[in-house]
Amino acid sequence: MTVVLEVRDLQKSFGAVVAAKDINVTVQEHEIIGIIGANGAGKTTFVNMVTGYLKPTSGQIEFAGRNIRGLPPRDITCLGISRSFQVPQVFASESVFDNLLMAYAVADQTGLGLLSPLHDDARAVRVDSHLRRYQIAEYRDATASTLPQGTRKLLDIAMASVRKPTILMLDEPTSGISVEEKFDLMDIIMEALRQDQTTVLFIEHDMEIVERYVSRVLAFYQGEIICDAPTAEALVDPGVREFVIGEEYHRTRTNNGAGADAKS
Amino acid sequence: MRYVDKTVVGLSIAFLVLFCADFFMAEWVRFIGLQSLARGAVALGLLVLWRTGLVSFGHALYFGFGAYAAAMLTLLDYHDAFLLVFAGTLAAGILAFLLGFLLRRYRAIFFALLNMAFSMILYGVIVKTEELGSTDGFSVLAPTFLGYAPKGEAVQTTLFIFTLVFTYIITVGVHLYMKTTLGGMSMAVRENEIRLEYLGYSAEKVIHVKYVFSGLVAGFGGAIMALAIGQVDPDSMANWTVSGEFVFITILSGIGNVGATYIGALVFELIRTYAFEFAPQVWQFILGGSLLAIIMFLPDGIWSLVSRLRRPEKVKSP
Amino acid sequence: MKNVNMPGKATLVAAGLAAAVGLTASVAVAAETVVMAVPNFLTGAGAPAFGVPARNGAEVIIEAINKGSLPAPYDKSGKGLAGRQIEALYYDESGGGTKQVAEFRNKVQKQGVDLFVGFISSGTCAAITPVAEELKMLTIFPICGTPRIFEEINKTPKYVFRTMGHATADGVAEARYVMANMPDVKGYTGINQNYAWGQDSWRDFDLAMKQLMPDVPASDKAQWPKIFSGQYGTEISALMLSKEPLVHSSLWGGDLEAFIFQGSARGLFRKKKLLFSVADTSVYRLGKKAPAGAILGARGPYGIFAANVDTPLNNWFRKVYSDRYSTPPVGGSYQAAQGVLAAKHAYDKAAAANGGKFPSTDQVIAALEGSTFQGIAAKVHMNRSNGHQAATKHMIGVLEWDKEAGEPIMTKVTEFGPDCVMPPPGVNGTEWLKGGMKGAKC
Amino acid sequence: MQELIVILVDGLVFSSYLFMVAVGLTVIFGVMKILNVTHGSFYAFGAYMSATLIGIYYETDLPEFGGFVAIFLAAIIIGVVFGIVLERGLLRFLYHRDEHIIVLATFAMFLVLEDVLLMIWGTDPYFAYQPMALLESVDIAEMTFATYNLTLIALAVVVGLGLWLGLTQTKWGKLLLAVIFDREISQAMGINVTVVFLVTFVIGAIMGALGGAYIAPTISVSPGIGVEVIVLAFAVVVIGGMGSIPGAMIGALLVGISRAAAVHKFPEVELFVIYAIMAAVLALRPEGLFAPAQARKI
Repeated sequence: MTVVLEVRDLQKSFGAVVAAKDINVTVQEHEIIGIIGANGAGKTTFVNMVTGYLKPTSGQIEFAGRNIRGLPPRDITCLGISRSFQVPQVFASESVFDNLLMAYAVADQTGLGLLSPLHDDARAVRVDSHLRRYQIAEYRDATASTLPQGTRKLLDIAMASVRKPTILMLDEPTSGISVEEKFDLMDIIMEALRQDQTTVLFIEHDMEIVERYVSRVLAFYQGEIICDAPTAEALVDPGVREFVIGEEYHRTRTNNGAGADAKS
Repeated sequence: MRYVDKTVVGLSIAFLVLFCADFFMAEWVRFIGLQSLARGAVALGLLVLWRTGLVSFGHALYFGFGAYAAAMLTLLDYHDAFLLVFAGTLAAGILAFLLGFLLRRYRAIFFALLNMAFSMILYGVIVKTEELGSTDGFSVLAPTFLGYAPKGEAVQTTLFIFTLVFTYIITVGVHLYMKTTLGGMSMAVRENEIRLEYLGYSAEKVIHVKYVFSGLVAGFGGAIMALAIGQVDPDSMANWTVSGEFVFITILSGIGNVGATYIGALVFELIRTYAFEFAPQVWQFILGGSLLAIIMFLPDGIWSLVSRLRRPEKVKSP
Repeated sequence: MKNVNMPGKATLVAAGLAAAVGLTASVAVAAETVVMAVPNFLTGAGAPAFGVPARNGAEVIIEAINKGSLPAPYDKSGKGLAGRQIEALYYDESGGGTKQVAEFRNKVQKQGVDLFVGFISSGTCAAITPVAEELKMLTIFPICGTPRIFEEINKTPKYVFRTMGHATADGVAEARYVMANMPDVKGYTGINQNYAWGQDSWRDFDLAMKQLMPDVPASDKAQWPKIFSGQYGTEISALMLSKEPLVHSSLWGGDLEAFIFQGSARGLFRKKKLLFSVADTSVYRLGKKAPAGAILGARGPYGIFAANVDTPLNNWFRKVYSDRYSTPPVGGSYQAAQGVLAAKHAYDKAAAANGGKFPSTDQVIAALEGSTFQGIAAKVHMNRSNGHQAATKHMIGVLEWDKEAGEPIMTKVTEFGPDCVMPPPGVNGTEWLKGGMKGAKC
Repeated sequence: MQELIVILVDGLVFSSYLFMVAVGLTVIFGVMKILNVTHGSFYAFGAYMSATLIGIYYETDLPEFGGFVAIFLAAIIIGVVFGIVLERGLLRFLYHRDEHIIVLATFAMFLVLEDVLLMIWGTDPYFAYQPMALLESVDIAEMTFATYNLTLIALAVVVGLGLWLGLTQTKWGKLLLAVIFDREISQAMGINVTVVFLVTFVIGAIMGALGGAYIAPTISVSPGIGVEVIVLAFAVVVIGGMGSIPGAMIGALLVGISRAAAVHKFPEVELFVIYAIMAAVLALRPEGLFAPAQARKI
């Protein structure tokens, strides 16, 4: 097993507010990691820092042995860390097909290659197979803004995975999804990613999802990681039970949908 | 491509029609046509920016810069149209490239206004330069074309062909460019920069490219205008109201098709000419009124008329 | 962006063309009239000061010509231009040189204009000159000031005439007046709008002063307010702090009036001697508020300077104009009227030479070149630039308020002959100034 | 020393002028995110109306200071009439369109109103110097200043503070801030955004008209005065930070003082001062005075 991501003493503060402190994480290849914690615990801040959306106040982020701290998102993406978003980031007024076509084109081309046609048949074929892999082929020609929440989430993740990234970070893939659909959704995602042996870190509130898909858990509380352990251990950890699962578990059961909508 | 590109065909036919028309057109019609081509070229640049989600209220900066660059060469006794227009275009392009590093950081109204600020600085510089005739500007002698020095009406006739050829090349070029990955990124920037960044490309780079292009064509339009009018002056080439006219034409034309910008420019010229002829006291009233009417009743510009002709369902708005 | 089908595009392009080409049909030249285009500022800041007075001045003369009711010396020459009625097209000069060139072409090629009498701004004239020559269109500039028209833009004009002295004459006349009336002035500064006319006016006055009064220093802090800015508080402070007692200004129209209101409220005109080169445009309007004691010019023997010229033509013009527009004619009115009279004079003279038949444009041009004709209040000598540039006498005086008459009047007026203020034929104005105004006959 | 004081006073007067010219624009942009070119028309119509009313007023032999009432009356009449007509008759149909389309619509409206102005008042200028003459002059550092111009400073301060307090301290102001913060949410919270917009636009229009109305006595009210103030107002608002009233004040001071210094020290550069500052501020502080749209929550 080789280390792909190593985060050391990561700090982030907005003025007086400390959003993250003493974050130390080591991620092995092909791991599936769940990130849990109450709202504002620092989960998204962590993802944002690793993917370059936020610049850490201090600390190290090493990816494949290279320090990527402070690089802009596009460079980190090119290096092999992609992400999806709690609020799906898609080209809203374009068709699902065109969304992915653009994703592939950007992934394929650099330099003068950018001046080759956006639409070519080979690429179209790959787009369509990608659509099938994420089981959204039926929406191929629908405008992104009209998609149901679940499908839009899938499209968002599909676009993120186009580059076959080494690491894929998913920010609450199931938020805003009704309890019934959650597992189908996660099955699709995980199956698709397994084919590329992608290392996955995803933020999740629903402990059942965590139990089912994740081998290891990072539990955040007030900007710190209070527990980093295999799932089984983590879920019985007193700290986690007190600060994370307690109300969280309850919350996801009852009003996950509403709660997430307010957030998105 | 599997199919023949209808827009290219359309542009080519329009090109041929106008090319032949040049020989029987009434002089004033040709003159209006010439101006429409020049202004249309500028609007084409704005169209590319618009598809990227940006509007500039200051492209008179590049229009005027191109015009003055070309005109100043004539003061140094260079008169070849190819040289002058090339110089004007290039000069504006370089300026756009430099300012682009700052401007690509802005969006929306801020982008629009920062452009205006720079255009007004150029305006001030020209007004302050008595050597260049300040607000009077100075006149530009009739150009030669690779040694051929036409006289009288032939000047306009030749210049029209000259302009027509280049605008045709530029327009087809833009149309094809729009179909490339880089061209397509206009959509990506307009729709969602964050996603584009996380797909691995810089939105600012995309904007910078488009911006330089818009500067180049604006400079081209300016240089052509300088030769067509035989005069450059800041008020009709670098003032903010001129930038307003370009946006006017862009909106008039709509985002639908690259060829539309020239039709938009023509319509603009005709409205202004007739308002001026029939209502000298209230031509601004008519100009403004027709612009309002377009905004209210033809939100996608006159091109949407064409689109409606062929398919009843409304075209997608930008 | 969708591919759009050909027919749609073709029809549209064709329609555009057809529309345009079709309009060529509208070129209608009525056989028995002379179509005279009369462009002046009808909108914008130029309108009240120059444009509208000029338009009105031209209108009064044109209608009298058509009626044949002009007094002497034009009373015997019958109705119209060489017997043909004038069909006048008044239109707006606003919008900058480019737009005016376009409009000029339209008027010529689309509306079949026979001659132009108009254009106020030097910028427009500079832009129009080459086109007028290219289109072989008789064009009379009654007003615009820049010497560059015949000194740089076209040294050998055929179709373009200017029927009043150019800006150089103003600067020279002003400087000569200062030399004669303020021999021991300690220095001079200026406030001129930051655009071509303002810059030229200051340069010419400055050059003339340096020749005539070499040891009188010019300020290095002459003021350059943005044109149409309307706010002069800071400039006025600066002027009041400056040590130079004389202030040269070519402000006109709204800017001038604003400057006068703001200046008199602060006693500027008690503290400094002002020299206004075109203030006549506002004196009647300002009435009592006009700064008495200021030195005034009107770019020649026009407006208020012609108030007491007792000739039938002038008395008639002042009366008709005042009755009709309820204000006395100002410089622009006189200058525009003079331009129309030039056409009248040229057409009639050419017709006479042509055995009474209506003359060709070339014959009209031949008749006007180098000729001398009677303006409203002064003789006009077309004896510069191959007979295309006029020279007239010039007048400078001091503005006072006449209590009895209840109107502004000119006092201490000095007249300068044409050859005293205008460079001799074939001499570039600026070089003439720099060279010490050789050959000036005063 | 004297020059320094004079520069300061001149600067303050011109800053106040700039502020009065710009504040209406910034109010409207702040709440409605509309860059309102017709602002120039408000200014011009305000000036003409004020000149007309003052003219009528001084025909009568009522007490002279009453002329000032005419000024504010003019501003209110123009502001209310144009504000309501334009917002209800034009803008409300455009709120869903791109912001630059709205800018262009107001530009078109401005062109139309320029000619309407001519139709109503003709091309001859109007004078209304009586109020300025009435207040005569005062001496500061052996320099005579027109008292009327100094009152402009007071007016600017009053208007500035008034708007700022009104915005931060009153219930209405808090509503506005809510709308500024998030149009949708405030709608959801039951704030009547339609009314808020109408009122804001009217206030902005009154401010624009007041600028013209109060300047009228110092100038010759003639065609073209509207177009001159537009770019000026844009520049000030942009320098200060769009939509911020303190910003407009800072911007006006920055430009006003620097311009005064330029006129006294290097008259040649007067023309550039404002745009140079504008470009410099934007170039050096892209996220500062001039904050771009914040990063979205992702």
